[in-house]
Amino acid sequence: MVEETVSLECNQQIGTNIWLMEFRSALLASHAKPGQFLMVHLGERTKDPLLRRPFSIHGIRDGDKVMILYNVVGAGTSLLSALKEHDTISSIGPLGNGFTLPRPSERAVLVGGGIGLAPLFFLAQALQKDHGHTVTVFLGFPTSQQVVRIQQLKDLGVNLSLTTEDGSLGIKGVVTDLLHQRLGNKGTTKPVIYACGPPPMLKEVAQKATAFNLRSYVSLEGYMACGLGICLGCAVKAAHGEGKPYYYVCHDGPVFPSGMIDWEVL
Amino acid sequence: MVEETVSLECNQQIGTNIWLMEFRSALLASHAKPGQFLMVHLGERTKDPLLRRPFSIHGIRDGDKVMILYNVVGAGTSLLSALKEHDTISSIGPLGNGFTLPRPSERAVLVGGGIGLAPLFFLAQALQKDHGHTVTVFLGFPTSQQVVRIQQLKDLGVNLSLTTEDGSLGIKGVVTDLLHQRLGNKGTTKPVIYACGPPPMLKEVAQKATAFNLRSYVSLEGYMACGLGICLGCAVKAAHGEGKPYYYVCHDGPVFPSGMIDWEVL
Amino acid sequence: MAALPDLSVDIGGLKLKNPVITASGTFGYGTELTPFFDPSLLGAIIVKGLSLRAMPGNPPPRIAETPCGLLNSIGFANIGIEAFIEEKMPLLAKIKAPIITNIYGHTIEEYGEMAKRIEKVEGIGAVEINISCPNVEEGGIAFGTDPDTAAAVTQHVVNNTTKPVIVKLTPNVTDISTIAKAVESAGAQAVSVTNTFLGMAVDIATRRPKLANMVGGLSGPAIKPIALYLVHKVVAAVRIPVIGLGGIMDYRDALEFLLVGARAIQVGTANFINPKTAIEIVHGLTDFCSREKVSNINQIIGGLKTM
Amino acid sequence: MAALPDLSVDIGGLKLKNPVITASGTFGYGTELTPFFDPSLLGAIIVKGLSLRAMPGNPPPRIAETPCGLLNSIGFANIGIEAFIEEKMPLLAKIKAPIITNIYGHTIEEYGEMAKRIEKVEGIGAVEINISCPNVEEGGIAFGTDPDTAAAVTQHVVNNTTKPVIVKLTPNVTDISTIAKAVESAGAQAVSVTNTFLGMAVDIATRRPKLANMVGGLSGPAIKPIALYLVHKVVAAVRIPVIGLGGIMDYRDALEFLLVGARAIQVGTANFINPKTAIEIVHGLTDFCSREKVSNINQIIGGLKTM
Ligand SMILES: Cc1cc2nc3c(=O)[nH]c(=O)nc-3n(C[C@H](O)[C@H](O)[C@H](O)COP(=O)(O)OP(=O)(O)OC[C@H]3O[C@@H](n4cnc5c(N)ncnc54)[C@H](O)[C@@H]3O)c2cc1C
Ligand SMILES: Cc1cc2nc3c(=O)[nH]c(=O)nc-3n(C[C@H](O)[C@H](O)[C@H](O)COP(=O)(O)OP(=O)(O)OC[C@H]3O[C@@H](n4cnc5c(N)ncnc54)[C@H](O)[C@@H]3O)c2cc1C
Ligand SMILES: Cc1cc2nc3c(=O)[nH]c(=O)nc-3n(C[C@H](O)[C@H](O)[C@H](O)COP(=O)(O)O)c2cc1C
Ligand SMILES: Cc1cc2nc3c(=O)[nH]c(=O)nc-3n(C[C@H](O)[C@H](O)[C@H](O)COP(=O)(O)O)c2cc1C
Ligand code: FES
Ligand code: FES
Repeated sequence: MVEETVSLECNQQIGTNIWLMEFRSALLASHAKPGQFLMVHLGERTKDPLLRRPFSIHGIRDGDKVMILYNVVGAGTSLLSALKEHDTISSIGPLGNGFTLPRPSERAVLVGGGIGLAPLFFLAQALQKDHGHTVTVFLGFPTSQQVVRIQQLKDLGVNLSLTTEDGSLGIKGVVTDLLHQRLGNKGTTKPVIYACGPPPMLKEVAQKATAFNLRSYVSLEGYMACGLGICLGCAVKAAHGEGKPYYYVCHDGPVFPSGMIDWEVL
Repeated sequence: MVEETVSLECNQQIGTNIWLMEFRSALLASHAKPGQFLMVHLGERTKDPLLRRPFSIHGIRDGDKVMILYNVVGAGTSLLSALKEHDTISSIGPLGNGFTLPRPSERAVLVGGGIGLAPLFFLAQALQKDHGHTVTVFLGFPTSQQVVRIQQLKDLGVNLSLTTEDGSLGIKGVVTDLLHQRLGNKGTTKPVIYACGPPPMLKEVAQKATAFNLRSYVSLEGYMACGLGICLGCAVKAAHGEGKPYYYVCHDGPVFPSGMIDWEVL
Repeated sequence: MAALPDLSVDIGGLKLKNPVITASGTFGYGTELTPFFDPSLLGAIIVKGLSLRAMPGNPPPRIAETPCGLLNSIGFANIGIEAFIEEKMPLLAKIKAPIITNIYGHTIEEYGEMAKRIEKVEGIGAVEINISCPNVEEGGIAFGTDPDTAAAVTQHVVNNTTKPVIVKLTPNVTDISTIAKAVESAGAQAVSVTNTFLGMAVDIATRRPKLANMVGGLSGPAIKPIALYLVHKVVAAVRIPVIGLGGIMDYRDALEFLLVGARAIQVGTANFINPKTAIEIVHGLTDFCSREKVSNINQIIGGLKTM
Repeated sequence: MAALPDLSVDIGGLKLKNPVITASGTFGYGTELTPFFDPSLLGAIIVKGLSLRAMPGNPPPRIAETPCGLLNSIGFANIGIEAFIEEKMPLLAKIKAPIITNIYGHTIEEYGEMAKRIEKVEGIGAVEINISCPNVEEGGIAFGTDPDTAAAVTQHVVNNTTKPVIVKLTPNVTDISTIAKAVESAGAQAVSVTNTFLGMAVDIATRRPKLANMVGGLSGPAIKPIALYLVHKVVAAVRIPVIGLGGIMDYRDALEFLLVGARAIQVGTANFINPKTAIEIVHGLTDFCSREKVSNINQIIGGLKTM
């Protein structure tokens, strides 16, 4: 975990409200694990918005280029999107625990909803390149304009299926439909599930995992003030019997085995 | 007085902490008078700094390009300096009263300290181009790195003399030395004085004007929240006998006949 | 086309076509911003605070910026109630929105005196009593921190006018509910929450306060969360309408105040930054209601879900 | 080379090598930020507020951002004083800066009980009493708004420890001077000014409060001008040292508090945004003093020019 001031190599809009940012960091490129995140400062010139913003590491490119894939949803991400090449930002990372990789014998199914694709790309990179796993990726988006990074995913050699809610691309429906179908296929071996997306989607993934008795890891979001384990802001309710009332997303997560979380209140 | 969203044509550093900004506005170019100012918004993406910032109109170029010359001194001007070509800002103007031009028979002496040069350039433009006056410009700067816009002033055909406090360019000293010398020259006709710069400089100009019984106009600064005459923030103490305790820089100024101001408390 | 949502609200008998009011001291004497929009389109206009006699205001610097905030120590610079009635009212009377005068007295009697003079003036829809101005030596905030004094001032004004009386509360108290209840009992038809917070700033280069008056009143987005909490608290304490203000910059901020129960809102500091703020909030609320299928703004007011 | 300026200050008998302290609840249990700098270089470290027994804290969302501010309703989540002493103190004892425990009790007796337990623990330099936490149902802020109760809590803690006792005041009162004087008389060796301001925020999309707890405490740059004013006011009211805090982001902010008379300052929310803030303030103050030829920081403290 270090604080680095990095200079942007690129910061481009690649979909409706979706941007891709890239900067060089030898340290992150060599030390970061898929699922870990960064706390990004929005610039020295203003105190509003005040807090850093958490972003997953989207992937590593060309050896030492770190990518962030982000949705412009509010003031902070809007400020980020205004940054140009050569502008500098301060980033703290890598933070959090990252995904537990599957055992060599296991298959991995990655399930992403919308911008939940962000950390899964990095995971797919790691699984394909370093470990040679068979990787299946299911992605769901509201509409085709938000479907991004597909070619790059395909280039990794994963099995990719898509849904859009309006049917403008891929299968019409939501991404958990794909998961349901896949798990229904009697013949195939039990996969490990890795999911990131909106809470209702994660909840459904967690239920499926329980129903099918699968290991599943979910990457959660939470309102974070620090990302460093010192503010205790990012609480999520732990499942009954975990021995503690809350987990902290930045410190205990952001990736959790889905059984650790109390999905009733999420 | 209108609110316009303008797109920057250029925003460049031209000296130590000194920047020149340019944007097109047919309205300002045709309606603004020298000495008038704009209230510039620092961008929609942040609320800090909160207030607009006042800047004199530095001049008009190529028909409809409006120039602002500014010193980067704090958070607001630092944000401005980060804007790039094609970025947009909101400006309200033209505001304030502007300089009262000399009668055709009168000579004008413009006295500028540091960034006080900003409104004087526009005044020189107007005096030379539209009225064919004989214009003398005295400028003082701390050091040569802050001496900017000299060639452009010369191109207007004014008589220009310079001081720097460290003697690195022009005459070593302060700009009021030049004024003192000029006023000492018995032969020449009495000029009208136009001054902009730090308060101590303006105070000295005002004293000289009184001593030599000259008309003199000073452009004042003041802390402004609105620039529109509604906050009553920008008070300056009126001279005794003015019939009111305070003038308001945005509404009654920013240009004042120097006799209207109580220089004791400025 | 669907009918436009009904934004009208009732503040202690005063009918407003929409809940957007300009705050005292931030909209001049009411007509300065007409180059930007027609003030007749607003719910109401509260003019610069007035005192019995003209006041010069404090020496400069009178304002200082703080993070997302503005400190001011204008010191109640104003032309006095008589000059206002004679010089400003004729123009203001043409505006088709109620004009509300904000009055400030050095003594309880002065408040009553001013209420009397206003009583006869046509076009003035209500009186807002400022018992919370931090920028003057006597009176002002002192009246606003003690429930008994606040009630006495209110009562005195109520006795001297038939117009609705709105009391503007100070946030600089331990329990704003007590003060709100006291002025309600004394006959106030509404309360405005909140005036500015006492604050200061120091210039480290000169080692002097940034305001000549040392202390000033803090306004702007910085105070919004505190103001919102105070409005929430007062709404729970009184039955009269609460007008919410403090840091409102756009219709979203306005909605936050309406949701916690403010019957109307005031726009202050935002007028300085974007002179069209008030009218943009009117439009923003209209669009929001249309989008969310809210036919009447009263369905939003107090609509905070808490379970 | 000129000698380094002397930044050391004395807080009620506790010697600090510099006036920079980390604020409770914003620096974890003291060692979390060691990857960024060595906490031994700070004046002192105040750890996360502790209660007699572990507390789970409030349900999420616990934080919400506001303009230049942070609302939190952590709800005093902590491991309890015993676990702190056993699990955290061994590591903390290695830090070469005084550790100050921040304690919070549901009853006056609990405060005394905690003071007693801390009394025997080596490495704890002082006790800061939190009578101003807005995020819990019982006790907390209620203790801090009434001078008599504040004094009673203080007295009880003072009677149960020989360590310096610092009382952390709440800003949510009409007259903070009265409270400050009351705890001074009750034996407090210093006061910290200020804890957070009560505030709230509403999500207009869901029409719900942004905090599950509805109300939270506001911190960060937004509150700086109010905090500075309160420090100024308390400095004038008491003789014991005042520790200033509220929105300090850099050494310039710290200087503002020192100039109005704070003997030391605390860094809170800023730790989240730049974890090196505290150490950068130490360096900034050192450089400032060198530049301005100030040999001892005490020449700055209270050095505001007001004429
Ligand atoms: C560990 C982690 C990793 C993340 N990775 C990514 C990523 O790779 N790409 C990406 O686009 N986003 C990611 N996010 C979410 C991202 O941090 C927020 O979208 C961003 O902070 C919003 O900032 P803003 O100022 O633009 O929006 P705001 O104005 O702060 O908020 C806009 C809207 O988003 C909601 N929101 C904001 N922050 C959060 C949050 N932390 N959790 C839930 N809802 C929130 C708000 O309630 C509001 O409705 C991640 C969050 C976490 C905690
Ligand atoms: C009518 C008018 C015309 C102006 N024209 C120009 C111009 O053409 N070019 C230019 O560079 N500047 C001009 N100024 C000054 C300019 O507005 C300020 O420098 C700017 O607002 C500073 O903003 P900031 O956020 O960068 O600095 P801040 O962080 O706000 O302040 C930095 C320093 O500048 C001082 N300062 C800031 N604003 C003012 C002010 N209004 N009066 C006096 N001191 C101030 C502060 O006390 C502080 O010491 C003008 C001011 C006025 C009132
Ligand atoms: C420059 C200025 C002048 C003000 N003058 C008055 C006044 O005369 N009377 C009054 O009751 N409030 C006055 N106020 C307070 C505002 O009406 C309002 O209560 C406060 O600014 C909070 O709202 P805001 O954050 O939207 O500005 C003034 C505020 C400012 C910034
Ligand atoms: C997330 C968070 C947790 C806090 N926890 C405590 C606490 O346990 N005890 C306490 O006395 N103050 C607590 N505070 C208040 C801070 O110590 C400090 O008084 C306040 O944040 C103002 O300072 P700042 O603006 O520098 O943050 C907390 C503040 C925050 C933001
Ligand atoms: S974000 Fe601060 S503890 Fe997790
Ligand atoms: S700046 Fe507001 S009245 Fe002049």
